[in-house]
Parts: sequence; C-alpha cells; structure tokens
Amino acid sequence: MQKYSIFNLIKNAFSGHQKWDLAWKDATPKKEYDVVIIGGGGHGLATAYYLAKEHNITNVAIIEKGWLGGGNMGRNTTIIRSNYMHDDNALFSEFGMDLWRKMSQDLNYNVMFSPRGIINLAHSDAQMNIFARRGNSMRLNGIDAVLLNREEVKEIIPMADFSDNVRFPIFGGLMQPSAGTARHDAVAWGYARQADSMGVDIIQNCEVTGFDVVGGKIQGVRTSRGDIKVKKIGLCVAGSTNILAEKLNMTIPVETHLLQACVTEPVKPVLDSVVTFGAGHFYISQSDKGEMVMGGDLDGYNSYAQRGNLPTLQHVLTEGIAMMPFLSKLKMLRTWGGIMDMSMDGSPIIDKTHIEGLYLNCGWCYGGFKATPASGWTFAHTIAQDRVHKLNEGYSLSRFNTGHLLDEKGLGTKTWIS
Amino acid sequence: MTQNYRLDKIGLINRDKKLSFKFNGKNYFGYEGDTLASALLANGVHLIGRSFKYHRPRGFFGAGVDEPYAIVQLYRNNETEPNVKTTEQELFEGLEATSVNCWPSVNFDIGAINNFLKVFLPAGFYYKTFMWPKSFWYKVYEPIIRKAAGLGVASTKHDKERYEHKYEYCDLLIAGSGPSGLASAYAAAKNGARVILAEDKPRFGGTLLTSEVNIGNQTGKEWAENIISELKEMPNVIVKNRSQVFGYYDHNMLVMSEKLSDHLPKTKKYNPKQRLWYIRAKEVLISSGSIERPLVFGNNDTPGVMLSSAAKEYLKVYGVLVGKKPLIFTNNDSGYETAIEFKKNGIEPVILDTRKEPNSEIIEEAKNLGIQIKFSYVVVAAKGYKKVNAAEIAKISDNKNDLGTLENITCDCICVSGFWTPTIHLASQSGNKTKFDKDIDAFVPGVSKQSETTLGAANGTFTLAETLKDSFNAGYELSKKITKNDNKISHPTVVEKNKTTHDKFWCVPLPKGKNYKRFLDFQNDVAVSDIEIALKEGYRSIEHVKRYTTLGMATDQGKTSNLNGLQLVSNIENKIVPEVGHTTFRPPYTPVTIGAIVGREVGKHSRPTRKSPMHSWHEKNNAVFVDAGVWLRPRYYKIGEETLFEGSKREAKNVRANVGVCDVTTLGKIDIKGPDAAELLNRVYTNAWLKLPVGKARYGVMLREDGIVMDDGTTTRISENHYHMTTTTAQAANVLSHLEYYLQLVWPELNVNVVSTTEQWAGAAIAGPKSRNLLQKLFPNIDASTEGLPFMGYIEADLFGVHARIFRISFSGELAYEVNVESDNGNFMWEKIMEVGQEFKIQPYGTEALSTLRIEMGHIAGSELDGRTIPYDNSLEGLVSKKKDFIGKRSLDREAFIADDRQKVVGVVPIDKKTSIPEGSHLVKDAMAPIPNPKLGYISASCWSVEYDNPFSLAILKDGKNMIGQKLFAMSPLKNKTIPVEIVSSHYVDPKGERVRS
Amino acid sequence: MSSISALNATHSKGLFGDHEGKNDDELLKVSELKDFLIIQIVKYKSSLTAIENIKIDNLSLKNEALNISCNANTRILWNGPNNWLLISSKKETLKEINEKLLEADFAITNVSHSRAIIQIEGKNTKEILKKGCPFNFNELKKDTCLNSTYNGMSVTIDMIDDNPEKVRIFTLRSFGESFYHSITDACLEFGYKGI
Amino acid sequence: MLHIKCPHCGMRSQNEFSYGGDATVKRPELNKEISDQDWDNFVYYRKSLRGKHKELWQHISGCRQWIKVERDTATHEIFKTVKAHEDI
Repeated sequence: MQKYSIFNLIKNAFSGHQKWDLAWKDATPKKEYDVVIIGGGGHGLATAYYLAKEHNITNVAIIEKGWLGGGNMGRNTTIIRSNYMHDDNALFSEFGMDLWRKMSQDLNYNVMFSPRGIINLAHSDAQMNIFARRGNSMRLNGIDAVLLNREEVKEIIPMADFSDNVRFPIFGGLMQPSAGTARHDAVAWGYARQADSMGVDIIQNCEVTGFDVVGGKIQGVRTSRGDIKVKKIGLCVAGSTNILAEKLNMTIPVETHLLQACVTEPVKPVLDSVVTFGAGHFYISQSDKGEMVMGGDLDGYNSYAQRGNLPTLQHVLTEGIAMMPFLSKLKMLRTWGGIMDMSMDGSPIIDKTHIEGLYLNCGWCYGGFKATPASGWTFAHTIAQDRVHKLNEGYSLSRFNTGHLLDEKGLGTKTWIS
Repeated sequence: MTQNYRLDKIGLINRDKKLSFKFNGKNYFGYEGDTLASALLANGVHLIGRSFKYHRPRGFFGAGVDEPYAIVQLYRNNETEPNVKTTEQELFEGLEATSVNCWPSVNFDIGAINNFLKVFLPAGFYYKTFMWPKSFWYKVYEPIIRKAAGLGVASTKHDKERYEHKYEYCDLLIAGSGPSGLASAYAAAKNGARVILAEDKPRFGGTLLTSEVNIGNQTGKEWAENIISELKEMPNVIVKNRSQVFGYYDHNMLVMSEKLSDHLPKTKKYNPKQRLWYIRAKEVLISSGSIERPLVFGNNDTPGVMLSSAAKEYLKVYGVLVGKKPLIFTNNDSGYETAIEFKKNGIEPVILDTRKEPNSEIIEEAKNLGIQIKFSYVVVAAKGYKKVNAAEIAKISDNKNDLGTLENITCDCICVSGFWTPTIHLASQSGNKTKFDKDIDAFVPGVSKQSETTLGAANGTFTLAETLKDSFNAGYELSKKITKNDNKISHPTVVEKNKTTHDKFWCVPLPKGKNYKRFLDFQNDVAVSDIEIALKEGYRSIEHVKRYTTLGMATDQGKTSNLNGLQLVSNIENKIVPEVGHTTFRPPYTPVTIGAIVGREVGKHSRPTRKSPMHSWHEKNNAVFVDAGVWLRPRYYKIGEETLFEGSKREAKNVRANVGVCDVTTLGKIDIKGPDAAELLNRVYTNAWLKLPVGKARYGVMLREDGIVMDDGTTTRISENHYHMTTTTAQAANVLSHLEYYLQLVWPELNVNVVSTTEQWAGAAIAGPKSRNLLQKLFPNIDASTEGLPFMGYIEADLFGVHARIFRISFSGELAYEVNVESDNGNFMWEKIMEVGQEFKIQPYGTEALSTLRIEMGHIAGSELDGRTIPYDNSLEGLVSKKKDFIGKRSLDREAFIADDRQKVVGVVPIDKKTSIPEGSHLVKDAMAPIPNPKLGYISASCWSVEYDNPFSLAILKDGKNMIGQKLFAMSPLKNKTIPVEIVSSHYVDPKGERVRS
Repeated sequence: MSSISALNATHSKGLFGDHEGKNDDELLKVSELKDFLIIQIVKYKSSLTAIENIKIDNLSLKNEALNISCNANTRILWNGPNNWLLISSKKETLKEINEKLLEADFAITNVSHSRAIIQIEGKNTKEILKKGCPFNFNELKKDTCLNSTYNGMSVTIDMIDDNPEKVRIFTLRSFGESFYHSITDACLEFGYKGI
Repeated sequence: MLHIKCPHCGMRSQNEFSYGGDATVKRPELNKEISDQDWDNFVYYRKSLRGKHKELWQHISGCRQWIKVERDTATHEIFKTVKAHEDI
C-alpha cells in the first residue's frame, strides 16, 4: 500500500496526482468468509481492521447497504471523550482514548484528532456536586478531569453568558482536557483503507435480506448480492439494529430515535473547546473549517426518518443562545439527522447472543462516534475469541435481566423520552 | 460623483434617494433599491473577497440567493455580522462592509500563497499529511489551518435585536412570486382560498422584472405589479416580501424567515429584526423558479465571470453594467437575452455559443441587432487575476472533445449561461422523489409525498405561456378542493419569444499543455481535477465525493455547483446522472439567523421562571435564590455579609433551637378524588394504603416499573374518597403524568380523578421545638397537643379568617407542621407566621438549612434518589410491602438488586471531626492504591451538623449495612483531598425519631 | 388586605411599547383578571348521571371540544372528555355545584387560586396569540375555548369576543410573571395599555 | 412539527403533546405470576420497527388524555388516532 506522507504528496504533485492508489477496493462478495461484519460504519470498519490486525483473521467481509461511513459515522458531531462516571463506561472509553491518540499514525491517515478539551457547564451547586462525583470517579480511574470554577470557565470561554441577564448562571464546570474531536469521515476512510490493505473485502451497496441459522448456529447470510456462507457474523448496524434483529427473530432492548445536529456558516476561530450546557441538552464545538457544530436532544419519538423537525432544533438552539448569546447572530447553514440506537439504560451492548456465531454491537445512543476504536477493538476480540473482553463485560445483553444496569444519567428506561 | 457603470434610464431603483456607504474603508454611494452588490458594481468594484482555500480573488457571480462567494462582513448599528451575501443585502444609508478571509487586505492577501502551492493542496491533501511528528497536528498544524479557515468574524457581543415567531395556517402557501407564484396565488385567492404568497426578494415578480414578455397587453412587470396590488387588498391573502420559505417539514409545516429590518440602518424600536413563521398549509405551491447553471472553463472563478442572468438583472433592475465589453458564453438562448439588453443600452457584446447552428426568434433578433455571434465557440480560460481583462477562446468540434486554435479576445466580463437548474429544494425536503429530466439535464420533482405541487421553472417548465396556464389551473383546482368554490378566472394571453433547445454541454476541455483550474464550487475551491482525484482514489459515491472534496458544502450549499459536479462524476464513472443521484437536500434552503429560529425565549426568558406567592416577601428579606428546576427558591436569607455557610448554619441552628419557617409551596401537590383513590395509592406506592384513616398522612415511596425509586412524599386522607398527595418539586409533573397513565391506560376500571393543585396552595413548613407553641398561637381554636394533632395528623382550621390546612409532617426531623392556605393568602399566612413567631425567635430558613436538617436526620432526598437507587439502597425496606403488588415490585428481586453487598445509604463522619467532606467524593479502602482505585461508594450529601457541630455526610456505600464502624477514605482528587472517615448510621441525629413525635 | 392576586406585583398600568401617535382603539389593552371562582368538574368514568339534566347557574355541561356555555357571570369551558373548567364571578356558584353535582358522580376541585389570568383586548389580539401558540386562531369564534401552550407554558384560552377581539388567557399561577412578560413583550410591537 | 389529531380535541400541533412510547406493550396484571423473561420484556424490550408504529402520546397541554397513534416511523405519516381505551 502506498504510504501517505508529505513526500509522497509532493511527489504526486509532479505527476498531477494521477498516481494515487485506490483508498479501498470495491469488492464483490465471495461465496464464503470466516467472518462477515454487517454494517460499514465506523464500528464495523474498525472491527474488521482489528480482526485483521490483532487476531490475524483476514478472510472477512464488511457488508454495507449504502456507502461506507454513511450512517451515523457521517452525521455525528465528532466529539471524543471518556468523561464517564460508571467504571465500565469510563475504562472502556479511556482505552478508546489511547487508540484515538495514535490513530492517525496507526492508520497512516490523518483523522485530525484534536484534544481540545470538553467542558460540561454546571448551573448550580447541586450540579457542581454531581459533576464532582463524576470527575472524582474519572480521576480514580486514571482519566484526566478538572473542576473549574466560574472564573476559570470564563477564562476559557469568555463568550459564554456571564452577564446578569441570564436564566441559568454558570457556576463552573467539569473539564476533561484530553477530550476533543476528530474528522469523522477520515476515521471511516482510514479504517477502510487499512482493512482493505490487509485483505478485508469492503462490499458496498449490498443489503442483508436474511440469515441462515440452523440448530441455533449461524450458517450464512443472505444478501441482495447473493448468499454468503459464514460461521461468524458481527452485527454492527446502530440505527438499524431492530430491523436486522427482526430478521433473526430477536427483540433487543433498543429503540430507534432521531437525533439532529446543525452547523453555522464558517467563522474565524472563536471557540477552542467542546462545551455542553448543563441546564438542558446542548453541545457545541467549532470545526477546523470554522463552522459551529451543534446538537442537543432527540426529536422525541421513534423515528427512522433521517430528517427532523424544526421545533427540536429551536429548542436546542434556545439553549445554545442561553449559554452563548453571540450565536444568535450566526446563521444556521445545514441541518441533518441521524438515527440512534437508544438502549434502555443509555449504555451500549457488545456481546455474544443466544445464537452461536452471532455477535451483537449496538445501543450506542448518542455516543457511538467516540467509541469507534474501542468498540471495534473489543468487538473484534469478542468475535475472534468467542468471549467478551474484560473491557466490554459490562456491556452485556443480560444486564437487562440481572439488573446490572449502566445508567449514566439516572433516567432509566425512558432516556429517549424528552 | 458619478457612477461609471450606472445607466441613466433603466432600472427599478429610486434615483431620488442617494445612499452613501463604505466598503473596505472607502466611501461610495448607491441608491435606494440597490443591493450592496449592485451598488458596488455600479462603482466598478469587482474584487470582493478571497476564496476559502487558495485565497483566489473573488467577485460577484450571481444576483441573489445563489451567490457563491460575494460575501462580506457587515457593520450595522454598532454591530457586525459575518458572511453576508452582497447580492441579498439591500443598501441602506451608512452601510459599512469589509472583505472576509483575506489579510492584510483583499488587494494584497498573504493567504494567496496557497494559490501557488495549489498543486500540493489537492482534495484530501490534509488526510495524507500533517501526521508527523505525532503531537504536531494539534499543536502546530491544526492551529494554523484553523486560523486560515473560517470566513467572517463572529461578534461575541450579546445580540440586542428582537426576533419573533408567528404560527400561521393557510389553505395555500405559495413560495416564490414569479409568474407561476403570482398566477397561482391570484387564481386561488379569487376562488376564496386563504393564501400566503412569499417572496424572498424585496421586489415581487421574479423573472417578470427582467424578461421581455407581454401578458394580457401589459409588460410582464406591469402585470406582476397589478396582480400584487390586487392581492395585497384581499383579506384572505397575506403577501410577504423579504421572506424566504426555507424548510419543508412534516405534515405540511413550512418555515419561513421574514427579514423586517435587515434593509434598514437600524431596527425600529420594539420591532423584530426578523420573524420566523411556522406555516401549516393545506396545500403548498412551490414556484421557486430556477437557477442558471455555470459553464465550466479555465479560471472561471476570476472576478468578472458571472451568470448571464445576473448580468441581465443588474442591468434591468439596478441599471448597472457589469462590464462595458461583455463576452457572453452560452449553450442556450438565455445568453442572447442578456446580450440584447447590453446592445439596447449601447454596449457591444460578443456571444460565444457552443451550439453549431441554432435558430430561434431570439437568435434572429440578436442577429438583426448586429450582435457579433460566434457559433461552436467556447471560452477556454478567463484571463486576468483580480478582474477579467481578456478571454482565451477557441472553436470546439462537433463532438465537443477537440478545441481549435486558441484565440485571445479582450473583454471585461464573461457572462455565462449553461441552461437552468430547477430549484427543487423544498419539494425534495418534503419527501418528493425527484427524477432526472434528460431534456433539461436536471432533476425535477417527481411523486409528491405531502400536499405539494411544483410549478413553472422549478418544475422544469421554461416557457411563460405554459407556466401561466399550469399555474392558473393549479391555483384554481387546489383552492376548489379546499374551499369548494368555483370561481375560475381566465388566463391572459401571453406574448414571448420562442427559444430553441440548449446544448448538452457544460465543461470546456483543457487545451493541450494547459493546466487551468476549472472550478465547480467557487467558494470552497473545488475544481474538476479535485473530483477526478477523489474518484481515482475510490471515493465514488456522490456523498463520498462531496465529503472528500467539500463540493457543495460552502455557504451557498452548492446551488450553482452541485449539478455540474454530478455531470462530472457521471461522465467519469460512465454512469447516467440519475444513477449517481444527488446528495440530500436539507433545510434550510438558505442560511437562517439562529436568533430568528430561537425567537423571544432569550436571556432571562430562555425558560420560564416559577415563583411562589411569597416570592416578593423573600426578595424583600434578602433571600438568595436557587434554581430548583424552573422554580426559584430561597436558599438562605442573608444577614449582613453572611456567607451561605454561615447563614444556613444560623438558620438550621435556629430550627433545632427555636422555630423556623420554610416556603414549601414548590412541592408538587396532587388532588386525588374518587371511590378507588385508596386502591390507586396502594398500587402506586410501595407501602400499604388501604387502611389510612381520614385525617391522617402517610409517607410513601413510588417506583418506576424497573424498580428504581421515582419519587417520595406524603399523602393525606382529607376525607373518605379524597386524598392530597405531595411530590418532590422536581418530579411533580412526571408523577401527575404517571398517575394519569395508569388511570387512563392500565387500570381504566379505577374511578379516580387526579388534578394538580400545586398552585392552589401556598405552603409553609414551621419546624423546631417551639413550633407547637407557635401553631397554637396561630390557631388558638385548635388543640395543638400531640393528642389533638398527633404526628402525621391533619386538620383544617382558621388562620385569622383564612381557611388553612395543617399537616403534622416533618422533613427536618424536628417537631414540625406544614400549613397550607389558598395562594392569594400565602403572603398573609407568611407574614402572620413571622409576626406571631417573633416571640419564639422565629427565622425563615432556606433550602440550604433544610438540606442540613434532613441530612443529619438521615432523610433521603434527590441526591440519594438519583434515578439509580432502589428502596433498599435508601434503607426503606420497611416501606416495601411484601403482601401486595405495586408498580415496579416485580423488578425488585433481580439478581443485582438483592445482592448481599448491595449499596446502602450510610452516614460518614471525618475522623478529625473538622474537615468537611466535599460532595461527590468517593469512598475507598486504600487511599494509596494504584489507579484505577476501586470505589466503594460516594458522598451524596454533606452538611455541617448543627447538632454536633462537626461535619456529617450521607453516602451510598457498597455493602453498606456491614460497613458501619469501618474506617475508609473519602477522596476528592479534583479538590486534592483525602479525608480519613468513619462510617456511621445515616440517622445521625435523633435516630429513634422522637422529636417528630414529641 | 390579606389577599394578593397572582399578578399583583407584576402587572403595571400605563402605555407601553410602540404606542406613540396611536389612537386608543389601535392599542391593545392588557389587564389582570382576579377573584374568579375556578372549579374543575370531572365526571367519574363509572357515573351514570346524564349531564344533559344538569344546569349550573342555568348553564349546561356540554361534552364537546372547544365548547363554552356562558352567561354574564359564569363560563363553563370544556376542558377534556367529561371534564370542565367553570369560571365564575359569582362565588355562590360553588354552593350550587356542591348541591347539584353529587360526590359519587363528580370530582369537584377548587382551583381558584391556581391560575394567573390575563385579558387582552384589541384588534391585534390574535396576532399576540399567534406569536406563541401553535393553534389555528383564524377561524376561532366568540365563546370558544381551548387548552394549548404559549411559549412553552400551558394555557387555557377563552375567546370572550371577536369584535373587537378579546381573550382571557389562564396559566398556572407560578408561571404568572414569566407569562405576563411573554404576553406583554409580544404586545410591544403594536403598543399596549396596561389597565 | 407533527400535526396530531387528538380524538377528543381535534387537530393539534405536536408541542401540545408528550410522547409515551410503544402502545402495544401490555402491563402484566397485578398479583399475577409471570416469568422473569416476560417481565423484562415488558420493562425493556421493544420492537421499534421501521414503518407502522403504534404508540402513545399524552395531550399534556390539551385535555391531558393519553391517546394511541398509529404512525409511520420512516415518513411520520399518521394513519389513525384513537382514545386511550380503544384498540388500535
């Protein structure tokens, strides 16, 4: 594989950039694979990459209904963090942070990981205490966290509302300085390019139509481009998990909901950190291009529409202006929606299933993007070894029966109801 | 002062009103009715800014919403706004604007060095480099890239403007006031329909303002004016200019932004700057017209290259010449219209037509006027850096692959017309499955998903006669369907010149040995070569192409570039355009000010505030307030320079020593009536309710179905079938919905009515050893003894002539009562309590003292009921009935819930009895253990025990019931604290609860 | 005086907003209404009583959306299925209700103190409603009512008159100040008179 | 913004309603023995499919009635709304 570097870029410039290789090949399905990953999103691509890299399993196909990276991978707000309270979430995400830090070099693809820090704003002493609980837990887990007072927040984000004309004054905030953002498309492309180079078949425009399950064991998968024999299938289709589960006669503790996001027109750098509003649902960062990238709450009812309604955005932006009044004069350029796998406790599932050879990766709620490398890594492990890794033990399917729930927000089974 | 490029006799501007303005510090003038673009062009200014990536000079390309790059930083009324389209910004007196994305100036821009490096900066270059050394990306490279990116500068001042919303309903919403909009609006309005006609420009009429047509013996412009003035007079019609319908949402809800003040030097006091309309329409007629497509050739981004229709608009609407030596480059008849206008105004244009031998009335006219026309000719490249000064042209072969000898032609502008792209954005947003129309090389609306119809040019209909016929019909038919009226008006006759077919040609091949950049997306510098690279590297899906190259992702969202991009991809990939498909159209059609989307809910009013009837009293008495949900509650009543700690300690102490009064109005209150009320409570709460006597209150805990505690509170039996439930402040609304859910859906057989009475009653808790004495004085006629009013007793009484409810309940753990009166009397009650309480040394206390009191008593509250705890965690076993079923019971016997080492609420005291333990600290066995250090529990609430005068905390601790007496460490790494602590019972004060019963 | 109404500290009299050079009849009139008897009447699911036979202050209970039965003193607003909100300036009406509506059939709840009430009068009244409430007011006639939301606050809107337009808006008492701001802020553009 | 026909009040905008999830879930009867799996299914497991979805909404700023709505989760088209006690 051609290496990406400044030297190669210059070299190629002299041949008019005509000699670049394909980043990945458009494969046609073979008759049989060792492992088939369903879903060519970030998690699926990462899983295939780590299967090849860590477990030396390369007779792998990724089957994607549309174009790779086209689901939530291509429609998130690119935030990467590990500021979790529950140990299972925290240790999993922090493992992921390490993978993020070396991803560009590992993949030889600049994914523009930018550890610019995330600040969760608090608007009362009670909220400061809740953040302290989380921040202390993070620190005891070896994750960086700083509790900022009002003055310290003001120094980092002076454009937030520190005036008297404010409904929810800023008391302070919890910051994870090593959190940040990355270029989401690049992550998908980078994984695809490396997986492809190690022999993984990336098959786009191929829809799964059914499964062959005999005697409780996976035998194959049926697709719009033919049947494929396979013993192990990794289901990695956040947003469509329920649709595929139905083909397997399974019901999963996940509902499908719509989350919208939007960007403003690009402006010169003004906001260096990722910031979330504590008195509601709103988060913001500024992309390298200068666009303010913003998101918030779900549309609030089950949806597969990939398009949202304006009142939700109105509500989200109301909170945005309440937090940073200067946003009022900027213009909203583009809006989009992604369909989320909302699990019943707000945490994901990476586990084996009752069907032998069928592995499940779903329920990422709002947090799928940042989990990409850790999810791929642990899922690859789970598939390759046929057992969960310690890192994803907490993400079991059985927790909904045993009561070992991972409810970060304390909202229970209705996290997705606004 | 003269304007070199302004004509005297033509245009719709008001020449009686001169307006002065500044651009990049230089003074200019224009006229009322100008846009900033037209005024600058009138002054011969073509250099407006620099492109995003290569910092190439940028001028004007369009004349309206499609403008890809003529954007500026606008200064208005001491405020500034980035990225304002000069083609949309109307001129006003004193307007100031500067270029964006260039430094130090638009004329000399350092960033233009990128233009020389462009061979090294193809699509996706940043993915391939900036990776070494590792830390350099975010320390060195990214900051540089970030600084270079971004267009204008955001002002970080608070926005002082008003923005408002309006919800409106109509039969027909018509988006666009060109010929089809006017005709359909008129036909529908005449047929009695409620019509809203929206036009994004200041002037109505669309293309009728610039085309040479005749409708019913009037010029197009006169006809439009007459129709508009008639529509404006009709009571069933709302006509709005400066109003852009930008989003088509579900259930025929459309959203429109109306700019009321952007064209004025300053917004009139009390008026909104913009108004956002949420319009629910029974039917939608989309008459949004079409946008002219560019032709792609070398250096086609040079200032002076612009759309031929824009040149015509500048001429006819603003009386402005975009050049005096124009070159018209066209593949269809539209270019001829522009050429003819130039010629009529004394300018000699040259037409290059890609077609071989086209013939039509318009071409004939151009020939007859003596205009020089070169058929089968193309512009190969524009010459000039900051402004076009010549063009390299050549003859092109019939198969359009080969160029003849390159020739040079002098010109000062190149007006391009690559035919028309219907504006299908709204139709597509509504869910319409668009289809590719081969005849016009563009997508047009297909099958409608919602009640929407697209007309005229937006539907690919480019003749006026057909457009008017369709539109009159649609207006009539749709209105008839809704109003059932049958007033049909006849179509006017139309005179227009016939046109012939366009040439399926959009991109000029590169001549041998030349490496001109041929741009598709002008703002983002995406050239033909970039798309080629993307495809070569395997980024084949149109979405991949878009993301890899940023095609169509600039502030114009690809209005002029997307279709040409698709053409290119389909050519290279050997697919037909419909197979390539277009990227998704999403709202907004054009960028919308966030302030307008938000409306009036800003600043202090970003969310409502709830206040108790005693709020004014608290304010007058130096209460420091705290947000409790959206309620405001007194946190403490500040005396002198007291801190929160000092004040709340004083208040809490006074409760323990004397008596205090606390405003508890915010607690949720639900009035429950009906023969099955007791049964409902019995199912909702974990404890038994069937035998509660009248006149008695009981504490209850309710769960969610997953077994987690949802809320707690007391409920009192007022009479046989009448209960008064209290909830926490935070959960009040949820609990009411929860009860309604079970009553209406799950147990409809229960005859119970629930209604919130939170606001009906003002509540005051009086607590402390002297509270009985106070109560007796307040209510001399009752028996306040423990026999007369026992713990958890309830009576009604008269408070100086005001009806009151008295509950003997306690949250503070002291002897306490809660008095409720109807809200109008709340302040009266409060003042009486304070007045009569003087002799008992009463003091009001806030939530902080309340919190201290409950913590040291071990009463659980929100910080222990955090949505993750079950009753057992909170030592509420005694309240969980074994005998009966209730909501959530079945979940309580899950493995994790009954584990032996399940967490439990405990008390925590620092060993030194001095160091306060910060809330949110975690309990660990070994403070020096390596990371990750296992956490056994966390501090949920801390206080300074006023009873024992030392710190005390509550914690939720793993295996809590076996940990009493153990020594652990409370760690708060955030605050750099490690505090040795001892675990004690959570009931720190009065563990037997004797005081409340005293 | 012991009694303090919901908007006592909030409502101010005088001319506000863009009122200069406008006639009195061009201005909106904003006032606080108080001292009403407000009773929620709900018929139990199990009750077999025929509401047709019941008259309160000579008014009947009609089970029909948007419906109001009214006379000069009392207005009975449809509030939901078998659910009404009775608003009366005659306090004695409560006695009549308690006599005529049996406890076994009806849940009667006094909520007189739980609402803040603003009356708006003037030709732009519907414009004010449209600035915050998503309901279609174009065809809403005199003597109809509805529950909805205004800038995120739940409201009951009672159309008292349509020429000139006059409405009473009820919201929960604790929201009174925010709601009053929301309404009067919407009036600024037209100019209003606090009375 | 959705436009939902409240079977009691008529066509109303979505902002008057709050969402209540899957309407096909039946709470197990009180005091009735059921298996762990059936209980967990009731609490946590939902089909949540693409297409027609029967769901609950409460007309919270209207008549406060819970209603049942049949809606397409892909297009948001509403086919039918009924009262709480009616089958959908």
